[in-house]
Amino acid sequence: MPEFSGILFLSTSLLTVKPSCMSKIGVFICHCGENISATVDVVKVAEEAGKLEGVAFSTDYKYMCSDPGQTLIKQAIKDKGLTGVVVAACSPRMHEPTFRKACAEAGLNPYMCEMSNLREHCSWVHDKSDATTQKAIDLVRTLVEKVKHNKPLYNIKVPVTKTALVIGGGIAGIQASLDIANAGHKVVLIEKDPSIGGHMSQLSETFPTLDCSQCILTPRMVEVAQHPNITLLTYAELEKLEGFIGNFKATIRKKAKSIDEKLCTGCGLCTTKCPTKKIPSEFNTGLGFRPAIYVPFPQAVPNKPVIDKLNCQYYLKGKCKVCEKLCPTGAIRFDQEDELVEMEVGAVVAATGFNVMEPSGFPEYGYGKYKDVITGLQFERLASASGPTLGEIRRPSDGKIPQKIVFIACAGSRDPAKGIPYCSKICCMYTAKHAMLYQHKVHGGESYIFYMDIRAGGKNYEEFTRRAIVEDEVNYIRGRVSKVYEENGKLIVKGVDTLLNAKPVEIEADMVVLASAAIANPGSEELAQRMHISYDAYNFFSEAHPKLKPVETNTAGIFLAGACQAPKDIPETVSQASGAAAKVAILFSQNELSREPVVAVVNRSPAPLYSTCVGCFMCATACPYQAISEKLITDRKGNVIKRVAKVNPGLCQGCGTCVAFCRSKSIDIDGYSNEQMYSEVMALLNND
Amino acid sequence: MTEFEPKIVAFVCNWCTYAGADLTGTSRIKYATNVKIIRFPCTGRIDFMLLLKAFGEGADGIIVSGCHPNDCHYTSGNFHARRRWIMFRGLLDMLGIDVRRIQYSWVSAAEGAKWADIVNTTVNAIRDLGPYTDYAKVAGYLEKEAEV
Amino acid sequence: MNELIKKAAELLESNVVQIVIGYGKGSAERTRTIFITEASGCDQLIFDSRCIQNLAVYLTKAEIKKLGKPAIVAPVPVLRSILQLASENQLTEDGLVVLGVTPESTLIEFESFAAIETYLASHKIEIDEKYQKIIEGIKSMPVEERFAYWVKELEPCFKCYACRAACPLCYCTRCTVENNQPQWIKSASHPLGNLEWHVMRAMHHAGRCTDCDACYEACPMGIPIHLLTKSMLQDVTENFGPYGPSLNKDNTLSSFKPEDKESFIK
Amino acid sequence: MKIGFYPGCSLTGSSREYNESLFSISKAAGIDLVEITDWNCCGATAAHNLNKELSVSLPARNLALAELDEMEELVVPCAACYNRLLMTQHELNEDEALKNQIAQKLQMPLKNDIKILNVLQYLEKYFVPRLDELVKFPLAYDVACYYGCLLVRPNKVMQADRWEDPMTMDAIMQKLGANALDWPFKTECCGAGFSVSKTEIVGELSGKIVRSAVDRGAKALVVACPMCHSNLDMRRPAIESYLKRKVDVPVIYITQAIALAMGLSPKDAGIQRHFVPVNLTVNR
Repeated sequence: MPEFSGILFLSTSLLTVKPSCMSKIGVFICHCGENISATVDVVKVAEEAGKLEGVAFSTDYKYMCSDPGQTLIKQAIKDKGLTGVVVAACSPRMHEPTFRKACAEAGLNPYMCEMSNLREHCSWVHDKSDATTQKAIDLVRTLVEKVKHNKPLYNIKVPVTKTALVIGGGIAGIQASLDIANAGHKVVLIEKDPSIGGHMSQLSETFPTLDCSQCILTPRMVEVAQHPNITLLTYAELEKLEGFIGNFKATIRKKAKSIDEKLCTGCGLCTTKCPTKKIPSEFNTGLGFRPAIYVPFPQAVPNKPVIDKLNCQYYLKGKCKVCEKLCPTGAIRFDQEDELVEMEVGAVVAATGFNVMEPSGFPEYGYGKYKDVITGLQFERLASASGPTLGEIRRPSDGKIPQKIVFIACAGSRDPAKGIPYCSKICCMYTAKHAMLYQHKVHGGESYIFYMDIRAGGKNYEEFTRRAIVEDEVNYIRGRVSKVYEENGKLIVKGVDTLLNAKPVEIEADMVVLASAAIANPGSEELAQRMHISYDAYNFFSEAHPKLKPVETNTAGIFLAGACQAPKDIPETVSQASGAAAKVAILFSQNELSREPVVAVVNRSPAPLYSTCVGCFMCATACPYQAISEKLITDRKGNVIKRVAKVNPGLCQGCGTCVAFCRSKSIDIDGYSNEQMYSEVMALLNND
Repeated sequence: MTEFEPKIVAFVCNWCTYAGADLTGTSRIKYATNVKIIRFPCTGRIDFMLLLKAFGEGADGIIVSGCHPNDCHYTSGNFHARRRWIMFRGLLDMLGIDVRRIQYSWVSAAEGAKWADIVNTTVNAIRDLGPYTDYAKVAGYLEKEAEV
Repeated sequence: MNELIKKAAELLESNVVQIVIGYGKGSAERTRTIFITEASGCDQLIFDSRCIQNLAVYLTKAEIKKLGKPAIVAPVPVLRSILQLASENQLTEDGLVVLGVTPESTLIEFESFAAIETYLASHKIEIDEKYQKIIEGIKSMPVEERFAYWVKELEPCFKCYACRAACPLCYCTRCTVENNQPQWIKSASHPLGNLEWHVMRAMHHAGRCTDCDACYEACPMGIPIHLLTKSMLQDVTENFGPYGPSLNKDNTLSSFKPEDKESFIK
Repeated sequence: MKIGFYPGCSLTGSSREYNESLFSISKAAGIDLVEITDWNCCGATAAHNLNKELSVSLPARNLALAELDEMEELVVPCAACYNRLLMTQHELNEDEALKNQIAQKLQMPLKNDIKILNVLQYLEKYFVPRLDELVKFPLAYDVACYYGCLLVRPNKVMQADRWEDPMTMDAIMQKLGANALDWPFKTECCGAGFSVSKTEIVGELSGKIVRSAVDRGAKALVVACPMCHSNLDMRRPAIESYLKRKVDVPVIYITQAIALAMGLSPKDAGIQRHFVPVNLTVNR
């Protein structure tokens, strides 16, 4: 990890003594048109401010933020040789950057400028009175005293490693990787499964166009594999992530595939001869089987097998090795072990996707008990031309074509009793699609959809569901299903039709499909903790701002793409992935990053003390960013003299929790230092 | 004799309460002039010693306010602050320093009206309690004033 | 007792440690701290109920550290301090030999800090009923009366800082009272300065204090400052659950739980 | 061992056999059930439809009396009584002010922390661990365990094991040697209070329950609620007229099943009190 000793030294400079008699502060009172001057006697405030010790110049003006206003400030800085500036105007949250920039342009360090909030916190909330003017004077005095203790600060420069780590090889990760790679940057894409493709590769057709999912996806998968800027690591997971924006160090666990990938040609002979054949296929959601040495699906990328150690005869019993004997290139490696690879990356895109709720939490629907009650994802496999039935809709129990099928929307979703109060967003659309596909494939079949609401917001979505109802004659029943049970080989679906007199309905179905809720991937909580990003109550990753920062996380340099943030459909996932990629490209467009220098600093002093820090490291426990670590102070021979805390300015976000916690006041924070805050309190209360 | 006007300092975090107080302004909701705000990056930054100094310098009341639990811009500064306040409040109470004079609150950036309400109720409460003469005596203010 | 003397002598003789910190005979009936550097001096060691000084305070003192690796005679209060100091990174396992003594004066050797933690699990901090009553009494006074009580109690304080010097957990190289940029606490023994000093001292011990009473024992004016830390100890237990020093670094104030409860935040 | 006991009206009237069998098995297991002194109506369905305050005051009085009797646990066999008592305890614990107000009304202290057990919880705690020793004559036939609604809903308060497909009674029946059938009507509505006003609805709803059990080969329906029992047993004529066939499957209380398996006399279990005769041959 890069060291920032140079910066540390600058900001820990011990030359803090700055007698106020040497200060030359300029105070600029803004009328804000009449916004301030209507209730505050701005002339009097300027006059009183002018009397304060250390104030060299004080004036008022109609619009300080206007060009002439800013020129007034710049001119005063130059003419009077101001060492600090207080602009008393609106909220600093509004115009602090404006005035700091103006100061910088006039040659004054921007961090020597502070704002006093006379508008939002004074003129707008009080009536015109002496008390209001007095409060304004108090507020200005407080900031004048603060500025006296300000010191020049310099934005922190952080180098950028221009390689992105993309976690997850579904459509989100694929899109993000391709976009970043096409912008000319290196990408490492890791995927926990043996192939990229994710859930999209399992889908039959996609709404609202009914084009084949694999047909549009596989070219992109191949593009990823062949892209010169992308390093693809499948069967790999993130083990550890350290560091900070531009400078992460990622440790990747490459799980043992038991195959030498360089030698393997992907001929597939091993997979056809493996004696263990009856392992439920993950790709086919348990509706088909795969051998112990397997490629998850024919179009897999990379198209090379892995050995499933938990099911392989050799790993289980020490005997077999059929694949090894047969392999024409001798690529089987039973002794292969997991490998940990460390790499430096500048940005991370989390694109780990989602999962569907195992509807075992629904004894009333009989999933797991009745074979012909399946999930939507299983239906996708049944409807897929590459699926276990080659695209024919057949019952898992007896292979018969169901003549009557019931779809239950919101199986889990929007149901606080099942722990999922949110809407899974994709189910309305895919259920309509399922019913349509069924109607297209089973002529004369009857389909029913029990729904709560039809949520078809999206381009051509409403038209799509209408088509299902009008053209394909899918029966939509607005109501919930209370129970599914088997009687005489039929699945009896008991529900209610809440329209038309709220009648109870019973349907004798041949098959039931549950639109089971989209949930966070298992392990996403741990992954979030490993990356130090926050996650919500349902373990979906949290964006930095629900509206204005939907692809950023609260940890700078880590971005989100796809359903790991919340359930979403393909177009939305792809948009977000491209958004995340754009964010990464913006980050990588610079060689160095510049950050506000509001960071904590542990003091240093001359030998023999070196620092007043006694190294209790309680600040390190309190720090929300793991920004505090141990620093050993050594003599010339390398003997440790003292162990003290050290703040990594790249990680520190400037909350100051450590400062308030430090008993010996050995940590301070630039911009809100002990001296600054102390003098503010003193000044605010001493108005006589 | 004029009515007692309490001096009240508000220690607030930049991201929630300061922004909430900005919203009070933008919404033109009126409140008493007695409360003056000092901006901190986070409630986690608010040193208990500063509260003590405020009383020492003649404050009659104090408001401490930040982001609601789970809303902290820095994820956990307010949680740390809450523990610190729990302990500090207990200690002050043991010492007979009037804890009614410190109002703690969570005010988000969207709660402009709540901020006005906190200010007004606190000002009224402190007005009812009267000037903090007990503390001023210890701080030596009364003698100073007598000398003048 | 012989056991302790024998073990201490052995440690010095074999040069495993260079100094033994223990209790010896003081003037009149009192005991005092003794520092032994020669095996032959070990027979001065005593241990009985009069031995109440918290010897752990010496472990972080530069003057003692200079003398080499110490062995320390450690009854329960000292063990608590050692554990707390260890959790605050002030002690290392290989930098110290702990000669534990039970209330029955038998020697227990501790292989590790973890072993001390296990031992202390059955010696939880409990505030004397006598003190509980006093604290309750103070807390039941009207607020003005309580304030007056403390102002009066703190009045004799002349800031000798004996309380700080006696406390094993006051190991900072520069105390905040010595900080003059800004001058957090006025150095004169003015009533406000006294109050501020004692508030700060107590707050800095929140969730750390192991209730050894060394501060009170050291105070030449007999100010009951230990009541403040005891009251806070009660607060910790009440608000955050059972408390005792532990190797777990989650100190009361440097850690939190999202579900922490309070009743005073609007 | 002494445990508190709240009978409620049914156990002293229409479901006396529930009471008799519960006391018989408890006595045989050495457990002394002590009735709350001066207990009153739980409010049943009437109170909480009409008067909120009354609907909590009535159960609260029973809880306060149980506290005065120094009971730590309280067995409430009637599912409706259990539901009312537990709901009240929950509501008062959620609302401190209401609790104080009710306690004041009752002029009795109310800690409101007594552990309320329904019959299944009681059996699980005190019988299940000892069933191997207590069961003398295993019941070797297929049964359908019917839970109804009151023991499982609202789930947030009742905390039943799996409220859509509860298993506690099934597990007990398995332990008694019976084969508890997997059937879909465990928690379907029996018609409840329509028993009196609209018997034909009970005929239909309970009819479907009985039919499902019989069609799956059940030799008995097992219940733990007097309301369920009366609908499935006493309303058999209505059921038969809905099903248009004769159905003679008996309905027994879980406590009766245990009594039979323990080898207690059928009279002690109150078997003779049913409308649909019980002719279960125990493997003697």
